[in-house]
Amino acid sequence: MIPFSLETILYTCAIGMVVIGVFGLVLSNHLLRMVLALSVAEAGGNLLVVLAGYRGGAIAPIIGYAAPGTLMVDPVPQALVLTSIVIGVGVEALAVAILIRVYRAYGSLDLRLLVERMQGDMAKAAGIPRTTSTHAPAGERPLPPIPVGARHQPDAVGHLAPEVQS
Amino acid sequence: MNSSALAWVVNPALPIVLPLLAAFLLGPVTRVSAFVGRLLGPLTLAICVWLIGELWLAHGGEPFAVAIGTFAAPLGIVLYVDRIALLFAAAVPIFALLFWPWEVSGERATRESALLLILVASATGLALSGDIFNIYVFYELVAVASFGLAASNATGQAYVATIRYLLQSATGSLLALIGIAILYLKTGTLTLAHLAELAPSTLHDPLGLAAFALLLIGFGVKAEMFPVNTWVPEVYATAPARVSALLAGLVSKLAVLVVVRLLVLVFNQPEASQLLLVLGALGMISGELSAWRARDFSRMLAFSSIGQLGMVFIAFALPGEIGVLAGLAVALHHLVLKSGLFALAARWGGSMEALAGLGRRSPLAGAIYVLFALSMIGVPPLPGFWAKLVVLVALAQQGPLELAAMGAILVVTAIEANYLFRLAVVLYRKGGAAAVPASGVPAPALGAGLVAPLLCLTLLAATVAIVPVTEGLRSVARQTVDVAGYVRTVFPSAQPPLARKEWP
Amino acid sequence: MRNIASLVFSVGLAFLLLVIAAQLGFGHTPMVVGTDILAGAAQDVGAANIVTAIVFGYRGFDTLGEISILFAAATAAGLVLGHRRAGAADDPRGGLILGAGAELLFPMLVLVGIYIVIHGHLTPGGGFQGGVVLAAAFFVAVIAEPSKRVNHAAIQVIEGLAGAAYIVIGIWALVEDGSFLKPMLDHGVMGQLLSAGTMPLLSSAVGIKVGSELAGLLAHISESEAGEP
Amino acid sequence: MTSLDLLFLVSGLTLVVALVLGRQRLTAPLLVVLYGVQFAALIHTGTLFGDPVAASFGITVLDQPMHWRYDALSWFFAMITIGAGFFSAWYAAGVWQSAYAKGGQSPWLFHVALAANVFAMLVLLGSGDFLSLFLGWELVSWASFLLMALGGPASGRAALRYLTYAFSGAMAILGAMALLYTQAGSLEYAQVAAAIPTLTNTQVWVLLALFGSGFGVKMGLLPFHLWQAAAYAETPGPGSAFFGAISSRMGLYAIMVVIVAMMGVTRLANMDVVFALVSARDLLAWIAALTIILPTFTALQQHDARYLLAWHGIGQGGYMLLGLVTGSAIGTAGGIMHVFNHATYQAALFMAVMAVVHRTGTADLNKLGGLVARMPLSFLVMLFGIIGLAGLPPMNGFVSKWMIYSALITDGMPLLFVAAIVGTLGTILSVYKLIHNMFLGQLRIEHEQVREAPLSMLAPMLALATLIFLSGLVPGPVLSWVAEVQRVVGLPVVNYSLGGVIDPRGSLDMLWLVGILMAGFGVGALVFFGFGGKSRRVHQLDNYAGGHFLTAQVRYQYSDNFYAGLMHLIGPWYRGAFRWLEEAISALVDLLSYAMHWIYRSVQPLVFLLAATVAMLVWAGV
Amino acid sequence: MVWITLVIVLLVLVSSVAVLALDSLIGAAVASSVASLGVSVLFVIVLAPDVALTEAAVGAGLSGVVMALGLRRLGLWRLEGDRGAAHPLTTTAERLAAPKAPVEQGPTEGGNRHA
Repeated sequence: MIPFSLETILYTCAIGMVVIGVFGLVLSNHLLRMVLALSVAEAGGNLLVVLAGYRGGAIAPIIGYAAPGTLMVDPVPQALVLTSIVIGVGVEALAVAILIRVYRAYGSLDLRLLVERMQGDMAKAAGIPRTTSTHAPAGERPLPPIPVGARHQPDAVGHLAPEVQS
Repeated sequence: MNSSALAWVVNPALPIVLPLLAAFLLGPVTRVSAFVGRLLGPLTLAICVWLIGELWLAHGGEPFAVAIGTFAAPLGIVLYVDRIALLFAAAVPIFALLFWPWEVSGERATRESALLLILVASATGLALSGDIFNIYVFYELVAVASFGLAASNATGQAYVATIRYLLQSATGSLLALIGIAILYLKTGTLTLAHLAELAPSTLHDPLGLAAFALLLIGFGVKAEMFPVNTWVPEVYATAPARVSALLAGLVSKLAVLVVVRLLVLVFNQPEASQLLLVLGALGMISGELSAWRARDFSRMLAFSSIGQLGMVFIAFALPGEIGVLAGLAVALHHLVLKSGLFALAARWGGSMEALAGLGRRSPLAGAIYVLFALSMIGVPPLPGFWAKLVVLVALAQQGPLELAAMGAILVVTAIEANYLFRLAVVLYRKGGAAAVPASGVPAPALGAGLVAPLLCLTLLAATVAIVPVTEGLRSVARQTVDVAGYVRTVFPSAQPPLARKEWP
Repeated sequence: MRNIASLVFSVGLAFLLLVIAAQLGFGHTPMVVGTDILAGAAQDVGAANIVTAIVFGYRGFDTLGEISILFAAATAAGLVLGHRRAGAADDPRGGLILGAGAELLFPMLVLVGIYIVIHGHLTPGGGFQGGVVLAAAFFVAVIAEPSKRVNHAAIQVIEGLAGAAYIVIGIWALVEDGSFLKPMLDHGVMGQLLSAGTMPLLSSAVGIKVGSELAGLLAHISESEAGEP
Repeated sequence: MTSLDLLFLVSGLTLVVALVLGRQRLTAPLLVVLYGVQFAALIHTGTLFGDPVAASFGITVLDQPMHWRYDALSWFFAMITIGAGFFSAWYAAGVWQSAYAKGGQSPWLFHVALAANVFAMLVLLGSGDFLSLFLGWELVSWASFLLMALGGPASGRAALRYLTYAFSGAMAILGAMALLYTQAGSLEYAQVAAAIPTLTNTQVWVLLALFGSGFGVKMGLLPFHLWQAAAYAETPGPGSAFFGAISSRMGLYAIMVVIVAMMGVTRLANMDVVFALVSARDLLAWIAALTIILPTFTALQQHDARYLLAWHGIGQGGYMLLGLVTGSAIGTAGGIMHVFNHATYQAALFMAVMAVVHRTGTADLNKLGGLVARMPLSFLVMLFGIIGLAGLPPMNGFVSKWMIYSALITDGMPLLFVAAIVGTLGTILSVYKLIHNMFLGQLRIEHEQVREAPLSMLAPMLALATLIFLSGLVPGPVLSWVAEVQRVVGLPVVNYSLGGVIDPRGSLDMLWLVGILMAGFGVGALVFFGFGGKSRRVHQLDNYAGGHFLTAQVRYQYSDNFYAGLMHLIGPWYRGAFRWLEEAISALVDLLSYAMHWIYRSVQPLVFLLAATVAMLVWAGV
Repeated sequence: MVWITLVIVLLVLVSSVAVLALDSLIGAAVASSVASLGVSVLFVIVLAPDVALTEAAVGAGLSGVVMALGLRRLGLWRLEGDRGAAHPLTTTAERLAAPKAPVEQGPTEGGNRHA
């Protein structure tokens, strides 16, 4: 039985945020909303990491506020979370910057539409038909049907120069 | 390099921070003098190569650890230098020099160079760092730099591919962070050596495996591991070929190196290896089969690199020295090969049908492609054969699962041979359109033309000197699997520096 | 289909994470490294705020990577967004209240930011938080007066030099005492402003860098042409 | 510097010369001379009757030594290889290569490819352990690919198909090597041979299946034969003669080294399939028998002379394997000797066909006919060749086939004997179709001016024809080599005489046989020319029938749709006998790759990430 | 203490659900800012003042500003709901309510403009 304590609530909150964020990431079709969901999930993850260092009845890890020797919480996870928060915001800002260009290129942020357009453009840039890469094998089957017992094609001996004198 | 005046040069932190310094100063310096600004990056990379050489010479390849800021190992961050780390750390600046963006100019050049320098710094950090969270930070740094570089083609599809890559990578990193939190909650430390020490008592249980799974998902994104590698084909097809070369050749290998460190030091248990083996086999099969279907050169290369990395994972999943040896062989072979092939793709991007007759028009490129293809599918006496042989022999000595993986490797290689030489036959087909492939590929820079021949020469040199190469790799592998040596190097004192303290 | 699958998987993920958390045991985690840091931070670094001591002392290397990430993000954003075409539409300038608020807010925010930065080793806060506040200060002005341009050259130079300063301090320690980012200078009296050796320097370098980077980032986003393609 | 080094050196030198000087037209004769020098170097090794010779070089990678050595077996195959290379180069050296160049192709590439093939085969034949075996195997495969891909698009497709088959086979061999290494702890022939008796039958079955399919691909055994005919037939000019003569026999060499010598026929005979219906040896024997019958009857319905010969090449391989698996002295001797005989007449036949193609520009059996008066010498060569191919006296094919038949009968395998006879029946029918449609019957008006093949082509053809006849007349020398091979491989040694074999259960002396035959011919000739010699030579197009004058335009003698009734009879079951299997496999690959490709095109890949995470966590058992 | 925490946790969870559920992207952005503000309060509760300060400044302030700017740049700066941007969460609910909900003509009006 999980006790109804501060840690329980906080862990539930952190995990809930992570799961809600991931759920939004997976389910959403709108890129901006996916970015928002990502930031929510990251906040949950950070909370989880900070909780790793928390213990009841201690004080914040700052010397001078309480008598020396007072129990302090583990400062290391807090330092880690400082880093990861800043990382998160950096990635988020970069994502927004890219989103602006995506919107300017395709006029939409709907993932389904964008993937369609992107794959079409990739095929166009590569100079291959749009659909072949899924609906038809590349070139021939690995073992193309070969003229077993068929009449020989003219090109088979085309390179042999006929020397019929006249 | 024993003159005490310059003794401080022998420090693993320098090859990490110097590129960062150069990246920071690139903007201001370019404002002062554009010429110096253009030279700054390559110079820094050259200096990094020299520094890493000094690191090797100073200790003769023996492992040693350096604590940042004299904070002893478990408290602060420790850099661990051994042969495998130096091997990959040396590869980083060299390949960055090979794929330096010479052809770009102006503000773009400054920014791309800065991003590339940051990529170099963080990749070197991945190779050298001995602290799990520090590795996480460098991994994120690699990710952000690669986002910028992947989008640098400035086309719509490049942006879409990049944003999907970004979302996938960020989600993976979040899971990896949770994994690190689990590790810290169970052991209370972040130093790899300390984790290795505490692992047998604390981490060999379902929770430890869960942490490994989360970390694997996180680091697997860059390592092109099976379920999280869907970004690979679209990014490699839309990014500049030199960026694709770096991502496929270099960055993926460093992510693999991180996974290997974790597997060897911390999660040294059969279940973890099994997980890696299964994922690797799935990745290999899916990659090669999709590559058989791809119709343009760069996407074919992307899929085949997924397949090759699957084989790398299979190899590293094998226990003991032989596994690390096999994995190293395949990984280094793929590093050289895929970079060279992408260097060719700088010219050959686009539909394969458009490449008809290219082999007759430019014989050198055609010959290089054929040689790479031969080595890729493992034709003796090229190095690829030896790598594959080691993997197969190592697999054959294990249980039924490994035997199945061996069979998969054999079947998949036949398919690989089919699609690689289907292109070779096209290349040497008579006639063909004289037009260059119609794709947005910019003309290769003067440097790019030399890269493929250079790597081809490397391959041939390895073919000739196969015996010393294999012996060297074996010594590297032996050093890598020596967990006790790792711990001893980081904690010279006999007994563990810190006991596990429960909160009163 | 996708909805159902993702719903199922998300519920599964929630359940599994909860199980993991339950097995980890709430609040009874081992303090292996933390204890020693709490014990030794005062002597090792001499900062009252132990978190800052870790950020700039024990784990200064992570911090370096962190500011590099911000730098990389800013550079990448600049690379992606590129330069503003001449004559691209501006946003409507914020109203009178926002303008006046900006006039009023700017010096206060700058002061607060500087305070947070340089007191990082004593009180909660430090380079990042202060840097963010500084960036916000500059940015309020931009919001209030969108036609006002941020001087990117200056920002680039400032952030470059600030970042370089962090590394140079580290390398100086390396050359002097043979260890990168070793805290130099003497620790002084704990609790005073000028204590904890080089830490305030590192903190302010980070503060300036973060502030300028974020300002540049936001300016890039806000100056990019309006989204209507 | 042993004599083996010298052989490799000369062979490599040939390749280098072809590579560097090959663009000059005068280099071709030099190459022919160099092949002769290789032959001399091979003789100089003296490994046939002497002791094996090891090469002085060799490397050790990962504790696995690679070294090369020659013994009588290698000598026998190397002799055929160099001979085939010699005759092919000779044939190509003159008019053919200028015509080839006129066709827009590069003779240089042809000579390089030929020299590379010979070199690669010599390396393979010298293998002293499994690593060098695999190395040589791959070298041979890729050299053959090079020579096959030289032609037009058709040959490109055929070569790619060959490549897929050959590389799959190579992968099977590699897997077998890995398994073998785990059992024997080494890849040396000696250790492996010592370790194999300790293996369980199951393990040997697995090894047999992998090695057998790997080697069988190159040999063209069923069901791996589909690539061969097209690949060999589309190879330009004398290249197809070279391939038909020796290339696929490399598979036989490997089978002799690994399966016959190491596993041993008796071991195979003792390995029963479940319910002990057939043993592994019977399995091989029946595969060989099917390999004789099906391709031969497929050859029967070819319309292209080159395809017809190529299909026969597959069928004759079956005879060799059949002779080997009998395990008796005479049978194995017949199988091994058939390698030599087949090389001679197959090369001669291909050369004759190529001569006709050179003159008339087509190999289509429905567009030829009546060339006997135009190209009498080519006709003679083809006559000798088909007599040998059909296994009729007095040519050499008869000797080896007779030995195989007698072994089958005396060793109590009547069903296999019947199968072999059926195969020979098909052979006789189809070779008659070949020579009839090309040389006999009505001359085409457009071929009236056709002249005899140029001397540069005739000379090697005639030389080969002489060889066919002589080795049929006095098989003793060849049998002495075969006996040496048997001794090396560890088979019972055949007891031979100058004119044939001496066996209590029935000897064979070709000298007597040919003498009687010639006497019969002499009598017949005497009767024909002496008494009833009323014949008068008329022009070939000057024909009457029932008092009617037949103009050349009238096709009064049909050559196409040959054997219509027989085709109608056997048509349904040989058509694409195994193509169904191949199609199914490639369709499976297609389907799988479609599924895999779908993963990488999904709109929302994060679903996979989430699913994988959940799955892995569940698997971790939290 | 526990009850305060509980209230804040509920607030946080509700607002993070709102991030997915709200039609208006502005609303979603604001909701995410509120969520991270609540998280920063939770950080204070778990004795992490530095983290709390950072989360408040970065998570609530900065990322909110970034989002707002992004919305303006994207031309999505409008309060009424954006159907294309509407999260499947809500659209599924609507589909349950009214089967004829116009969900399936997927893309945003921007996409339509370019279709």
